[in-house]
Amino acid sequence: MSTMTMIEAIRATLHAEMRRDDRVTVLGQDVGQLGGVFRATADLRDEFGSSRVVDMPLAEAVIAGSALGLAASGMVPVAEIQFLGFTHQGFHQIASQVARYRYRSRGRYPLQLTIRTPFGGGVRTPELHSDALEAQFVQSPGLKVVMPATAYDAKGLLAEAIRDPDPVLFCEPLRGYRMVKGEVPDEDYTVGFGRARTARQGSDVTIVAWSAAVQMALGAADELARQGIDATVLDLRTLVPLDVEGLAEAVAATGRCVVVHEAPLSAGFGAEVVATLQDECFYDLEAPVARVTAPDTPYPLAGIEDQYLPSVQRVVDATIRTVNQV
Amino acid sequence: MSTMTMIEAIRATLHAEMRRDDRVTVLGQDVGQLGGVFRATADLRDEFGSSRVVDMPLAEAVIAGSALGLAASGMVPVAEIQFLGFTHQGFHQIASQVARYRYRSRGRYPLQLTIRTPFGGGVRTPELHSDALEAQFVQSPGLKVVMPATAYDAKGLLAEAIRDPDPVLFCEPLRGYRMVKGEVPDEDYTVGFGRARTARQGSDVTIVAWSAAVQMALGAADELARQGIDATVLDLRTLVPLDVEGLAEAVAATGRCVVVHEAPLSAGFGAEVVATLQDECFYDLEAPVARVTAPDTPYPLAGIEDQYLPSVQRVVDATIRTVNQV
Amino acid sequence: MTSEAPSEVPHVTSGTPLRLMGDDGGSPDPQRIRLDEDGQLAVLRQMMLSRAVDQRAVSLQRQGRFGTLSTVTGQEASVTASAMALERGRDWLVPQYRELPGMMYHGYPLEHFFLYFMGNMAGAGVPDEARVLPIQIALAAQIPHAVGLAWGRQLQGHDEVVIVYFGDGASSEGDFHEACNLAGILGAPVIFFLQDNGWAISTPRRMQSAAASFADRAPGYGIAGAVVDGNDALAVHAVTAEAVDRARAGDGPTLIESKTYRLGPHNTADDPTRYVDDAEREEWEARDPIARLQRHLAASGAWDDDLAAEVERDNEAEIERALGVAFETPSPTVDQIFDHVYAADSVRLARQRASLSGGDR
Amino acid sequence: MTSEAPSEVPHVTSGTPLRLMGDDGGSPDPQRIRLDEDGQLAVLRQMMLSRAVDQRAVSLQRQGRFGTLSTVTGQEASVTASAMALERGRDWLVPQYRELPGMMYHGYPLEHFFLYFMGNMAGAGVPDEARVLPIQIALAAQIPHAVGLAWGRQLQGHDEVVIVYFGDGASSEGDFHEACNLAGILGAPVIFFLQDNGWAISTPRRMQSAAASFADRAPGYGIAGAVVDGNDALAVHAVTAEAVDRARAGDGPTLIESKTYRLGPHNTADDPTRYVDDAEREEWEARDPIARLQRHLAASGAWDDDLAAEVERDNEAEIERALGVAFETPSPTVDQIFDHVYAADSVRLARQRASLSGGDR
Ligand SMILES: Cc1ncc(C[n+]2csc(CCOP(=O)(O)OP(=O)(O)O)c2C)c(N)n1
Ligand SMILES: Cc1ncc(C[n+]2csc(CCOP(=O)(O)OP(=O)(O)O)c2C)c(N)n1
Ligand SMILES: [Mg+2]
Ligand SMILES: [Mg+2]
Repeated sequence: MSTMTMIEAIRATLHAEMRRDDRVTVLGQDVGQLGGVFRATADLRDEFGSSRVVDMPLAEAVIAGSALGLAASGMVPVAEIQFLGFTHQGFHQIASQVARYRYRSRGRYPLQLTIRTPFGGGVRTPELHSDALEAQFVQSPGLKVVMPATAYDAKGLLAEAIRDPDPVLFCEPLRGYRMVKGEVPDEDYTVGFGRARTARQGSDVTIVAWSAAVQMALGAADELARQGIDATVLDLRTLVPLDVEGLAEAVAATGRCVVVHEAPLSAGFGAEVVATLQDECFYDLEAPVARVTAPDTPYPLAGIEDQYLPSVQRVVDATIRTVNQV
Repeated sequence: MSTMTMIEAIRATLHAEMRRDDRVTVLGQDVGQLGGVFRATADLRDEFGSSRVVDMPLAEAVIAGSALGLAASGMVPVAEIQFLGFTHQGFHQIASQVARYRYRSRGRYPLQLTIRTPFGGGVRTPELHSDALEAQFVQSPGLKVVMPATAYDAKGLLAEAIRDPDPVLFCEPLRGYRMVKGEVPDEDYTVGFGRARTARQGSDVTIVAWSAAVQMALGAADELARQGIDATVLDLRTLVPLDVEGLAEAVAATGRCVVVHEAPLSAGFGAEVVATLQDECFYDLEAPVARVTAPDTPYPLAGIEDQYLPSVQRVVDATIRTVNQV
Repeated sequence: MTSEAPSEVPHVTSGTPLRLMGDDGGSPDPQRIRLDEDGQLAVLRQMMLSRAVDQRAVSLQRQGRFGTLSTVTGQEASVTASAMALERGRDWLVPQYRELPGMMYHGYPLEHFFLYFMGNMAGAGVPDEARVLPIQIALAAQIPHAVGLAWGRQLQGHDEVVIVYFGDGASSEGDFHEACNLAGILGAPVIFFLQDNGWAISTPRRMQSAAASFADRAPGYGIAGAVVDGNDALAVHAVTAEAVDRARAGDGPTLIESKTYRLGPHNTADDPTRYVDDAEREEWEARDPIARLQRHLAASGAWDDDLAAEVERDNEAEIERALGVAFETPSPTVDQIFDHVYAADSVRLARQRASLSGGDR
Repeated sequence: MTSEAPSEVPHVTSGTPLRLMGDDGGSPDPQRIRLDEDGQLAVLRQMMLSRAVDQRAVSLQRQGRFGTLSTVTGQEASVTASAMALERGRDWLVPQYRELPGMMYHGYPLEHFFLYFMGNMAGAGVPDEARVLPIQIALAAQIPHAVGLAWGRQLQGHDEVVIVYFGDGASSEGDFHEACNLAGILGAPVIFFLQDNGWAISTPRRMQSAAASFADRAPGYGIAGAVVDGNDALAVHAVTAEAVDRARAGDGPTLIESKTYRLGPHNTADDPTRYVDDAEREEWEARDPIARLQRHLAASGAWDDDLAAEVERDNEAEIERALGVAFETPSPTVDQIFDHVYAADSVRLARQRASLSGGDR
């Protein structure tokens, strides 16, 4: 057991998976010599050589598209797209090609393939580096969408992603890279997909979140506790597959729910959470599920991002309103 | 007043808008000499010449990206992407660039720009031609997303889109091109964005739909009427901007709602409809809002598409369940 | 492997298209021919099978039994002779959608083609022993796949070559550029086989690019380039075989521009009379690649009417067999929608499958 | 205009980079120089201003007053002399993010640059009179925009030229290819100015492409190509001016490869000691483009220490002025989040604006 930041957990997992399976190949911009702009892939090249840790040209579509070909060839690619915002440059390869290749080949070419990509706000990145675009990938069946919030899960979910026979989009919260720390077992383990995690158990209301928003939800829960409101915090961990049952149970238990995400409101994954709850536990809901999200605007420059993003205070306020609703 | 199919209405509108404003320029694959693979742009080149009706090379990103530049130069481009599925090839230009250019330039470069694109199932197209991807664009603030269902609206909304100072993604239902017919005034008119249309007024339940699904909803309403259930059919017409108030009123009036779309369930725009309703008229809802959608799989080959897509029968069944729920 | 760009690249001429069949039956450069008479006959048979399949498929499409499809007619030499320059069972073929005879040569069953165009996903499957990727509908998207495949097989120590097909139209997509550039950096054993058939639906070649030749793009990626008369089966085969040698020897990728012509409509939904003029079509009809190879073989007595009749009978039999299999294959059921989306259904997907299967429409 | 691909394209040499400043102060080809002494001094002043801005911005970044930013250091000749070959107020500049002196020359205010890097959207705005598009963060995405802009201005009957900047890294993106190819077809008046500064963050030029020269890509689009010593202000200016002439005359686009070097880190968050070796950096430091132009002008007596001191004072004053404006500009308020998303707020957006503005957090 060691205490690690998320980025350390990710780095350790990449090392471990490359040792475990020599088909695992890391590719992406600046992943080799530099070890990644956030050093997620540091020292990999020294250990595994430049044919397994490959600096790619600046071209996202061929990073994703050649990863597809590598997987079809029998390798296990772990591609990095430097920021989730730049998956758009390779969107057709990820959403139309990678997601459907098993399907389109009737199982002949399953893709054991992971695309890692950092995202999310709050760390003063330039334009297009912070966007939370996860919902766009949920509308791409065939892909799994994984959003770890803790160092423990970053390791367990990344190991699972690399070993999973299906393609996985693995989104890493920039804000969590160095700020989120936790206990991480040294031994091998995986965290299965499709199982939400109860990050905090409460009885009055359920706050649903994923990725960096989980920390925010926990912060809000602490503040709410001081005000006498006892909140469950449910970390979805994977959006696809969605833990439909775990979600419904956690919300049915309290009858009230707030969902938090960094993406804009309209058609964000929060909408799916509400729609699912409404379908699964309509009669348990004592108040409308509140959504605390960014507004329907592009991500602004850093000088105003704190007002743009959901905050602990906004989660607290929305939760109090939800709890007080009769 | 003439009776027109949707494709005729679209063609007539393109002619009219090009006559009205000589900045309007049509560009896309096969739009010139051929007049479009569905003949939406037929005869435009003869009338307006090859510098205003431009056959583009086979490259979606530069179709969208050069349309951005054309708009910045003072032209009014109307670009065609041959099928919505191929917007993925230019997704970065549409979702990250076109959508944000006004914002990123603080209003210096607003984009009076329309991207027309057909989509949707039921007409036996090859793979990747039928996908309903509208929800992916709703998570791109700055863009408007318009989904006409009738010939009248196709004309009025397309004229509005071309004249609107903001970029518009204008999605045309393949199934409606020749099957949907209606009265279309010969004179100039526009249909404003953000106002849902009551396609049928009923009292028991509200069926919400857009694009080709509106016809399906109307078919279901006819059948339901025979079974003694009186349904409102609400056609959203534009997903961005969303007629939040019109939607809430139409559903509050009946207390029950079914939403229908061709896209897969998870994170489809139906989720946003449910979430919005849940927020706007929670206490009016007497039963959970049902979603009738495609399943969470890629669009299959044509031999099985009728089972894949929502159908009149599935809408009828879901509506009956919703109405009977106590 | 990726750390050094190859220093010397063998630049194949990108000027006049290579021809190896003279109009008179002789060859301007007989030394370069890599197919003996049997090999030439094998290519011809495969080309003729392709033409026969096209004719049958179009008629079945007209009867409403097949969906929209694109024929190979006019491009048989380009597709077939190139695919047959690779080793079946060893090398790999990555198609766009107009390469049936090449796919078949490498083991994709004709009945799958029929099933695919009947809208049955069973046709999308590729048998395990066939080294063929699925038909590609999104133009140019397959080119990066081919580079990854070639790279991955090489990383695993195999000396296999990958050929990837695409059109003049597809070459305008960003994927083409990104893939060629990566292949150049990696020195991957891949052949970019660009079929310039004159048209991308209604868009003529001259409106697709101002480049004098598509092969002129090769130096911009540090890879070899070649231009070939795509209706000359022997030249297509030779140029491709040379590219295979180069790739196998570790000398990296080649971009081959095959100048050919689409003799029919773009697909069965298209009406080329709207954009092609008769003179152009007739000019190319006179260069029909099948008739041309037949003339070449007939000149040396290797081809005659009897043989033609025999080949036609064989082809008919093969088509009947495959159609039989296709028509006997059960229509798709709801499970086809759900199978192979993931290795296993999620809770939600299992519910959706049950719901759609259970008549709970 | 789009119906015929240009038949003859003036292929500028893509071999050895053009140099017009000899090491001794003379010129290997004085006839080709297009800047008189005043012009050269104007370029030098702008280059020196850029360097001074870089130094100040980096120190403000270290103090936490600016966000992450990329300097122009080492590339001043490449950016400045090319931008100044276009006519201010008539022609257009489309930047990536490393072209401050060029943007400033064409009217983008220095205070906007400061505001942008303070995270204030006010800095993203471009004054109406400046013919400059916004800074681009998504690499290569601006290249299609530039083609559309050039095309659109031409359609409207203006004879204006557009220059678009991008890096060796960005040239690997599909957008580069699609844009160059379209420009070739249209014969659009656009100059593709590729700055090969040796690196894309940590990725060296040789791992970006196996092409011997990026300008070798021009024939593949039927456009003109040129290679220039990017640290030679006179050569950069001349090559660009020739491309402007060509574009203005209706002879279409040019791809210019400017060979220069990024002397600092990629941006203020980068640590190049992880990947650049000292020898390489020192070699390029010796070719510093500012010192080089100063030596050239000093040789003819047009530059001396007094003038240098004066220019430095002027630059300091300009920086102080712009910083003053930037620091006095109010911090962004919530309205900045909502303004300019659309021409007018939707019902939903108006509610969100009210909610965020109203302290209803
Ligand atoms: C990315 C993408 N854009 C558009 C289309 C629609 N489309 C299908 S075939 C075709 C023309 C293809 O031309 P070419 O690449 O030359 O191949 P050919 O059909 O001539 O063999 C087009 C535009 C598509 N399938 N994929
Ligand atoms: C589409 C896209 N992918 C990745 C990045 C991240 N990124 C920012 S700068 C950079 C390197 C750019 O290199 P180059 O184009 O040579 O320009 P330079 O910085 O050298 O001027 C990368 C990879 C980005 N901004 N945009
Ligand atoms: Mg073609
Ligand atoms: Mg660079």
